[in-house]
Amino acid sequence: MAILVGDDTRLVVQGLTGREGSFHGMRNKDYGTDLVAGVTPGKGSSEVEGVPVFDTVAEAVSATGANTSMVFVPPAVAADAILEAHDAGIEVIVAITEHIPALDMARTVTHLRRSSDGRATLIGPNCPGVISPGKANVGIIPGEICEPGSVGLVSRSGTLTYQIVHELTREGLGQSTCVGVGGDPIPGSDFIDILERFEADDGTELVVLVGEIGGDAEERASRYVGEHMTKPVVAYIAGFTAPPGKTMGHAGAIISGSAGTASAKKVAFEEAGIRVATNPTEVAGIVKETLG
Amino acid sequence: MAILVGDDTRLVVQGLTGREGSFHGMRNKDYGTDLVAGVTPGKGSSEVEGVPVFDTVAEAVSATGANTSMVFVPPAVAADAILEAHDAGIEVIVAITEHIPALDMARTVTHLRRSSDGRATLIGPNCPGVISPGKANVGIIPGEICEPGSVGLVSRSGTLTYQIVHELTREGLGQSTCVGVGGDPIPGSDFIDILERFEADDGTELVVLVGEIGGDAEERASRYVGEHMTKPVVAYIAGFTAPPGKTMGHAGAIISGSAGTASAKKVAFEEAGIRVATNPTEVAGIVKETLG
Amino acid sequence: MDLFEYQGKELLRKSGVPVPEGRVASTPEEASSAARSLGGKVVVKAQVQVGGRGKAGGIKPAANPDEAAGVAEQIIGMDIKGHKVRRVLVERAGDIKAEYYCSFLLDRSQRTFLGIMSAEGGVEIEEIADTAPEKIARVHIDPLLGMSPFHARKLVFEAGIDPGARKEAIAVLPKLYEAFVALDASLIEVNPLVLTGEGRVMALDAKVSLDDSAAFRHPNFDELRSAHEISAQERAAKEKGLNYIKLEGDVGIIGNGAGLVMSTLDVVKAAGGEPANFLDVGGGADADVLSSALEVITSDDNVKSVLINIFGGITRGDLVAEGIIDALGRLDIHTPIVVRLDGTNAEQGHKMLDEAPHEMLRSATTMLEGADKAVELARGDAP
Amino acid sequence: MDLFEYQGKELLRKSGVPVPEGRVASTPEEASSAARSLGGKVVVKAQVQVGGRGKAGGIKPAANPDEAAGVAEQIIGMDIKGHKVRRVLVERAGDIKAEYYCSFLLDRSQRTFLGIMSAEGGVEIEEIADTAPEKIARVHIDPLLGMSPFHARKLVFEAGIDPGARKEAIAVLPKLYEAFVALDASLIEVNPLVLTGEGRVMALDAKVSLDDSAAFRHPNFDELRSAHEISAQERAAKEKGLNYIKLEGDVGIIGNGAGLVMSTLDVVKAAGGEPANFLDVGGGADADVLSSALEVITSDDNVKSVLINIFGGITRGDLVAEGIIDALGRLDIHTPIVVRLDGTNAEQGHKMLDEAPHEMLRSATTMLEGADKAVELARGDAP
Repeated sequence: MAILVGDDTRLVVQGLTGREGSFHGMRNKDYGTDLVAGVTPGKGSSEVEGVPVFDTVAEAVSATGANTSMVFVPPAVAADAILEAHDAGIEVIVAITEHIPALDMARTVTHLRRSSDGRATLIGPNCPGVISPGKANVGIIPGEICEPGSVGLVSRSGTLTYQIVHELTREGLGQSTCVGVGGDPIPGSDFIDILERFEADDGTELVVLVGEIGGDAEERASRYVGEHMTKPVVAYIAGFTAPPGKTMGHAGAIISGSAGTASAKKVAFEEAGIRVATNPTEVAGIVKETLG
Repeated sequence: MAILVGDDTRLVVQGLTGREGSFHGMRNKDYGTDLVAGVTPGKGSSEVEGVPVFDTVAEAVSATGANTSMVFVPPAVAADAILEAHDAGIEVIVAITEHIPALDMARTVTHLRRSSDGRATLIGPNCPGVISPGKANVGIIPGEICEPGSVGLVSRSGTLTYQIVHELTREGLGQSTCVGVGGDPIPGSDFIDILERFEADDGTELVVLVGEIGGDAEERASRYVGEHMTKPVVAYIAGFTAPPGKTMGHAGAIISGSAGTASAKKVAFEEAGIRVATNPTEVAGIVKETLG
Repeated sequence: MDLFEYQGKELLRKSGVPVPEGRVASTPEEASSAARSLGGKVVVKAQVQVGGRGKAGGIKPAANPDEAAGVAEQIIGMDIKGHKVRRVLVERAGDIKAEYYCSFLLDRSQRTFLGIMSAEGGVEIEEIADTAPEKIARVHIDPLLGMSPFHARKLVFEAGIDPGARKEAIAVLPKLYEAFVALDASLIEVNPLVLTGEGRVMALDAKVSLDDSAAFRHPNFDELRSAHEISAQERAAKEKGLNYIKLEGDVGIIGNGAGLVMSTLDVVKAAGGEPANFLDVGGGADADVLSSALEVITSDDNVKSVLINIFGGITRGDLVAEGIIDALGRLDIHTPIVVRLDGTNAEQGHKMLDEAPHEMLRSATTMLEGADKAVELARGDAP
Repeated sequence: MDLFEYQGKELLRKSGVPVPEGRVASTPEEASSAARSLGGKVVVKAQVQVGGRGKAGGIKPAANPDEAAGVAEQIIGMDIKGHKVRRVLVERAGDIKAEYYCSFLLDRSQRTFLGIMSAEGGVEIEEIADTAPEKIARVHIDPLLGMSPFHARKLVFEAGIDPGARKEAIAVLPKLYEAFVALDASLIEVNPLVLTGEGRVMALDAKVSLDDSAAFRHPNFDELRSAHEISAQERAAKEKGLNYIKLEGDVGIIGNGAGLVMSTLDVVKAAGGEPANFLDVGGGADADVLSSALEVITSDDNVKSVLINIFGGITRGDLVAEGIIDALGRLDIHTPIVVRLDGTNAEQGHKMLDEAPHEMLRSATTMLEGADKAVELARGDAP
């Protein structure tokens, strides 16, 4: 099994007619994802390599039964695109777009979490997407570095995720699903949301959690793991060398005072009985050891 | 038993230091309601006839364990008062204030219904309140016209409620709880919310529903009764003589097109198997007959 | 409060919604000068709050200022379905390629806002709803989230608006919604929203209803209201803070609370009478208010009898009695008045009335009895 | 983007938040003329983005324009904790009766906004949190609902603000929140918010951080940013759209994605090296970006070796190789460069690099191997 995306995924790409939208949309399709539609307002009734394009997500859903959306539109209109997908009844929204203003996401995430008429799960924004190897790939994670298996992976980072997946695959440790939740200050889903799903997923035996400096998502996740998870979790955190107070790329990767440092997160994980790897290669080693 | 207010009610009055707030607050106290606090910003540490006054609802809750609030503040600040009560963890908010702008209520009710951190039930605004005869009175319904018993009453109207309660009492038909949900276009609770509670309440044998022209709350209630209620419901609707298109006092009492007329509501009730009285006196007669 | 077309359009213009250029005129001379200042062809439109103006001859084109004066002469003073035309709106005439419908309103059953759009404009939305419901696009707008661009796109694409009008329509709809919220409107209906020959999208008509409860934060509400004509009784009632609506019958009615008053109307009707009015003195009415209410009702020559039906809650029976006694002393009243009083301090009120007997005063112990008595009195049967 | 005090205050003033009158000066003459235009006593404040200005002598009173020039002379050019003072803010001095703390920020863990207030102003909030946590009032503000008056009351009453300052504080807080939202701020911290002798409440200091992602809707962000001084490398990187931060070590680092770059820094450190920088080329970097990145890094004299660690996703290995080859051809590079390339089109990239040999170029097959090599090279050990 897998979480979030899989054999039942029917994908609509918001922004399919754009350069990156079409490139990655088609890569997802080539991977085997059931890409059923694209949405670009004003380009309804056209096609991108045989995939029908609609003016609105609602039309795409009603015409194709799309249940998953990938958002690949510019940051100024991305929050609107997410809200549109939610309004149209999409179940899983994967927002790749980065640099969406935090205010837009605060409003959007609040609406999605509260709205009674929707049941959408938002992954991202500013994330590499979700891949269930061998089943479906929604996002920009290179499919060729993954292998089907039983390791679940959740990460706030993009390329660091690839690095770790690559190390796992090289050690013969396939993945059930790899989820990039994104590094923004207000993500649609956080570690806990994904850990819950992995815990409930029959196809996942162990979870790799890849953290970053800034915020307290790792600290909260460690408490959750300690209290609610039966499956083993292996963690990796980047940013031990980051000087306090410096922004390291992600809006989320800001060290604020004593909390949020890599060391504080490491301590939190270890207190919850989670082993923390010191580099991406070691992650695979610990996973192998843990799975026996 | 009873619903919404009763022996466990610990009441805080928002606006207790005002003329009407103190008059009705004290009347509620005299009735036997456990009036534990008042709130008026800037008047903290004072008292109204022995009842301590606080600056904020949060303080009142933490000092007195108040769980129910009566809102008796001017319309311009009433939505804020309701939001404050909700934020402070109050469970039942009874808003008496009339003429609150519909936009304020649309925002407030949406927030209350969605917010994950609150569990407040809002009754009103523009309502006479809630009385569980012999237990507690929160609002302006004259306690002396009520008697304890097993008839539940829910109404969009104020004085019409008194009239009907009066007729019931005169016929020896006591009430479990009488709830005025208010006549505003966007009430915090509607008929269905209250019917659900009466259906679940051991102390209620029959429900009297008092409707008005305008909107479709009665039509929706009739469907709910038909599908979900096991207890008998007797209805009364005012406004058969209202000329179409005229506003009859309540913002809610506007006839829009064919729907919303008293006749349309009567038909809906009768289709759901609910008997509809032609005047307030007849209500008591039908209730008596139904209860046998 | 329902606004006149010219008032609604002025507010929409200020909110950035394109509307045709126009001037209000209450005389043919003003209409002519308005036409001159607008230059070229104009349309002269009766300002009445009732549908079907066009068919009734209340909307006419004029090719020049003289013609404008001529048609204004015809239209001003017209009676359209009982509404007297006091003003016309003189608007620059334009080339219209398509007419659409759109509106924003409060959806009570969903407790949220609703946007409606149709490519079939210019006719009543109820008619479209009857004949071609599939042509109506609807979108719910969460009051906290507000209107997002996708809501506008959804309305425009689902309604099947012409491609040439889409972009502008998508830009105009959020402005209408913003106006709806900023004005505390309960309805903004633009019918038709038009696509002009130059490819512009604009509001050719506008029906705007404002939420009276929000008047405290809109200093302009009073001015807008001053343009409305109401009956002498309604004006007097308004000034005294009474909620009064004149009806056609002869039994005057005073009560407290809209529901009880409506119920009283029903009961009077069931007793064979015809209510002369709806008058709600509201919650917590004092002697002064009651006295004023009686003054308003008895100044209506149609009224043959009055039924006062009060169930005290906030309203106190003693104050009601005081008001009645005051009115009877102050005014020369020859209309029989039936008083039914229950609730807070009702006994005290009854006692006060008993102690101040007046030949026009009757009492009733129940609402039904009160209705019967009032109806008999209106018929001339002395009970 | 963190603003200077004078920038933040100017924005707050425009949002209706009372701030002392003041002028910016970059020379003693300007300071003197600012003091003259303000009249009377002033305070001259160093404009640097670091705490503890006062203790460092960066804030001084002046009784007249001449004194203002004198203290400005002392302050301008000062080095405060590594920050050179280029400007001072000359402000009208006032009588201060009490100092409070308040701020609005994003609460990541609750995914909402947070308002914080304390009656203990003028010191760092972390210090209050340590010594007297009960003196800090907090209120969560739902991003959709926004700030309601009760939020302000709750902060003011819970924090125990002096009765004389309550009313104004309750009025000022919503303006600060509105500014927070309208400016797309991630933090607005007013410390201290003061009660003056005249009973006014005003922001005596202001720390405002803006959300760079929202720059597209704030045309003024660019101008605000222009006041910031950054290193030559940082400026060059900025111009090329690179996310570059200079550090103290000698191993230059280029990677794609903040997480991978941070991880690379950690791994270099673990291998015994000291990173010279953080440089993230971002997602989908092309040849040009890679070439620019190499130019920025190699222009730093401290850099003894460079590690390029790319895991292709959106970023394509062939374009990375093209950028490296371009930089090596275009620039006179004498710093050894270790390239580790995986993911999208990595093989093609490796092939391209093999076909364009350069004496400074080394390759690594894993991230750990790359780190080891780069560290050895920085030490002067030729691997």
